Amino acid sequence: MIVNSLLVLMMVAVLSLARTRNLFAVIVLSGIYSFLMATLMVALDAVDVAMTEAAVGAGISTVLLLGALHLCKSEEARPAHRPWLPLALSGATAALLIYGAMGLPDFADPNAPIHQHVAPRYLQNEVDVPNVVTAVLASFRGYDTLGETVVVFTAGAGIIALLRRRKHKPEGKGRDGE
Amino acid sequence: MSSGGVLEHFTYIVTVFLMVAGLYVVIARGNLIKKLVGLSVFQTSVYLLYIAPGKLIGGTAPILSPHYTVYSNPLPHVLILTAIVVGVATLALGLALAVRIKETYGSIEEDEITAADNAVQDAEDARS
Amino acid sequence: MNLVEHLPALQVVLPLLSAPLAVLLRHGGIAFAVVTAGAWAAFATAIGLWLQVGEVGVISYHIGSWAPPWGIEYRVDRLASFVLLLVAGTAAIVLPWSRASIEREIPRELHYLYYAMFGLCLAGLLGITITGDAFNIFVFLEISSLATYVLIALGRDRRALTAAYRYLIMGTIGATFYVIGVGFLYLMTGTLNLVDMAERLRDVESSRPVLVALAFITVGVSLKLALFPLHQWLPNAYTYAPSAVTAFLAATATKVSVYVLIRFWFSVFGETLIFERLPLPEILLLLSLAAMFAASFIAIFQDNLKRLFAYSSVGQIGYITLGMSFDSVSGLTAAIVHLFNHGIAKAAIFLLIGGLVLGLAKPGGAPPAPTFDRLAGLARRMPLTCFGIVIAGLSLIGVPGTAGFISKWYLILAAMEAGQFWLVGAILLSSLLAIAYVWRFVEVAYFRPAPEAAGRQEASLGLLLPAWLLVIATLWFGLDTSFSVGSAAEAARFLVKVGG
Amino acid sequence: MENDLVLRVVGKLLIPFILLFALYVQFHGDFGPGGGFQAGTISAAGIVFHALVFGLEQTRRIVPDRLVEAMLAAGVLLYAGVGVAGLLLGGNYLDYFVLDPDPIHGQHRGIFWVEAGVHITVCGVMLKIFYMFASRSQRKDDEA
Repeated sequence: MIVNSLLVLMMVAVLSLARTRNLFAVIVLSGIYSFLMATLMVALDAVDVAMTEAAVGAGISTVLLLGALHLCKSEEARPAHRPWLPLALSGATAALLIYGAMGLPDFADPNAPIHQHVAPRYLQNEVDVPNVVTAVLASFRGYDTLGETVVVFTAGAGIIALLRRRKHKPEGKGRDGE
Repeated sequence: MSSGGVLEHFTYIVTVFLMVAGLYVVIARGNLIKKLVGLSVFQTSVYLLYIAPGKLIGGTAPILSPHYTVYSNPLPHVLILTAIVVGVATLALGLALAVRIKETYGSIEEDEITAADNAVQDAEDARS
Repeated sequence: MNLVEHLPALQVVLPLLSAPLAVLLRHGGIAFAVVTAGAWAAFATAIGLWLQVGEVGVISYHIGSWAPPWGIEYRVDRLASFVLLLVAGTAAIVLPWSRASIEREIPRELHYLYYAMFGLCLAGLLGITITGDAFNIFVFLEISSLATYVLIALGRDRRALTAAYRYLIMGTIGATFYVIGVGFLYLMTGTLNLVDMAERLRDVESSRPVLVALAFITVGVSLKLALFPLHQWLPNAYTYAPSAVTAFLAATATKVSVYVLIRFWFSVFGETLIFERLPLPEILLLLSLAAMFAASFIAIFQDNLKRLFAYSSVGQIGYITLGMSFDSVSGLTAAIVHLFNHGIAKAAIFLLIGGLVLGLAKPGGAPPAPTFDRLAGLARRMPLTCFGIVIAGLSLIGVPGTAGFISKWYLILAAMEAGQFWLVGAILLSSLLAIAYVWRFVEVAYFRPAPEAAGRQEASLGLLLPAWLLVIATLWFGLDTSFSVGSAAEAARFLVKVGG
Repeated sequence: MENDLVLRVVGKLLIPFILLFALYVQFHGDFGPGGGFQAGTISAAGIVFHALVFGLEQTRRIVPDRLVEAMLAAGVLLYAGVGVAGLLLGGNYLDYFVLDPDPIHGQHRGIFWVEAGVHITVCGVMLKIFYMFASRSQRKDDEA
């Protein structure tokens, strides 16, 4: 029941986010959306994910977006034309997804493949770390986490490359080097 | 394998709705920051696709303890933790690009940027 | 520690380590040395792996000593080792070349970051190729993608920023589609290991979630490989990125995505699903033809040489996917061999264009865009550069004696084998378009008078040598095909089980 | 905000607790929710809080840009280095079993160090992004 009401709230948040043109409101709504998602994750037993989503989705992302908005000072312009093509593409994507989702194992079915295969071994506590998520994250699939750390590093170094003050001004009005 | 009823699949249907709403904002909107918000909603919604099926009725969070026997599946949690981090890294980089675009073009509206680029292109063509 | 045993791990870890070292040391020259050393080490490792696969067959490496499917597996077969060789080899040649060119294209204080990003992009691409885990592909895809966005945005023109932003949006949509697809597969099989997944998929092969997973993975990867009409990010990205970045990306990034698609279609989903139950080959055939004709046609009318060859890349990718659509050993051989041949020819062309724009620049000034009005009579000023572009261009056309001819030859064989003789005509006809765009360059550079009487002013040896190495490779692989076709055919035989 | 006495006092008192909480989240990750990523975010948040209360320049003196950029790289090097240690000790890459004569203990040791690596990189990146955005907006406000 909690899950369903959270889902409804999230739909409301996303709908108003899509309709609002005030970017500050959009960012706040996306923060609320992430926070609802984090709450939902708790209800779904994913406490580590909930904690990260609250810190990252509701926290860092919102701060980053607000910072960028401060630097850009912008209001969304009114769209010049009716977005028929995006609507059609999104509709097709939705239809395809629902077609596929209807064939998925039932919600919380203990006989679903994901509960029968691979995961049971993780729950046997081979590395003697009670939080299984930590054990899988850092040991069994530690290489993914190395990759994840490298992704963060790439973003950090990339932002330095993009935002560091240049000593001389490299870009003019769209010329290429006259 | 599945009873296929709409109510049993409420979670999936909402997940699909959230994903597609995010996707729609990305491809339909012209403001660079709004697009990135949409992208982040799109990515965030995918988490549900992984996490929701991992839940077991009567299960608990996968932190082992002598008091429980049924645990929800930890593997999707691990994957999504990685996905969250990748998502925020992409968002940060996208925002840095948006800031630079604002500084060089004076706008973050796609239509205005395209117009500016086309004007430059026309000038180049006229010269050649 | 037995080094040979750990080659799969070293393949990715060595270039991966070079990037943080470059950032830590913060010095352009040292960063150059470290990252280049990483790339060469990766190239040496790739050669080692290629030889090892020949001896022992498929190599499986368990990271963290956790057996698959619980841990992450590195898996090297003939196809993977072939692509690894292409990626690492291109990096090993482009990196030394880029030293001189970024001097003029990128502010000095950002050089070390450029090298770090290059190392990350390389490590990401190698990681995608070598891994046997569906989610690990996503993680390394994002490493290479994020690094690529930054590398493109380092271009001097402000349009590089918008190109990078658009690529970021489309690339992330593609990656998210891929994650959705993998999610469906995971929910149906409970595993992420590709081999395990392929086995367990047999029970649920044509269930609805699997079909949807196939659709999402195909569309997501097609976005990254710039399959027509999902190529919109590519022309601007290639045009405005720094020259070295364009050369490296053109030879590797789209090729690795093709590799991922081949891997999923042939190794995971299996041919029965792809080729017998679904109209996928027909769709791919149509899109390939559209790419071969439409993109090559657009290329003819470009005024910027870099953009011209960017559109040509979209067209050439059409030949690769055309080969995939046949479901035969010869078709797949053609696809894989063209992936390789086109990669080296395009890297050569973009490197030479990079040297050419540096030659056009005023002393100490920034290199201008290579628009045709600036290229008139250039062959007299830079004969070796222009001649190299012509030879690599001949390979794009498919003239006998060049590597491009070999790919087209196998493509035509595959078409005849499939009984589709009209396709032979289509392939030849589309080559005429390639003649047209290569001719535009020849006409301007060789037959138009130069605006001012300038003497010979060839690019420096450091710029010419790596580029000509690739030009000679396109000629070499046009004559001696034992390595290129040999590897491709072996890979194709391994992948195609039912077809011809 | 930099001149508000109450804020400065509260800040001085609170920041050590934020950093302590980060360490708790880091080391409690074996037993409850948490780990290097979340802890790295929290310690970055603590330092950002310092910058908000005492001013960016003050914070930059305590945690200079050079250090932050070194942190970006150091975390990745530490993580990847644990993998190399596994290689040198005769295991596969990222094999923690060989890090200690007792394999389970080796696992714990490996997890400890890689989580530390994640913490350092994440904290460094968050801080660096904050510095870059904040110094840009300062300059922008000056110009305006």
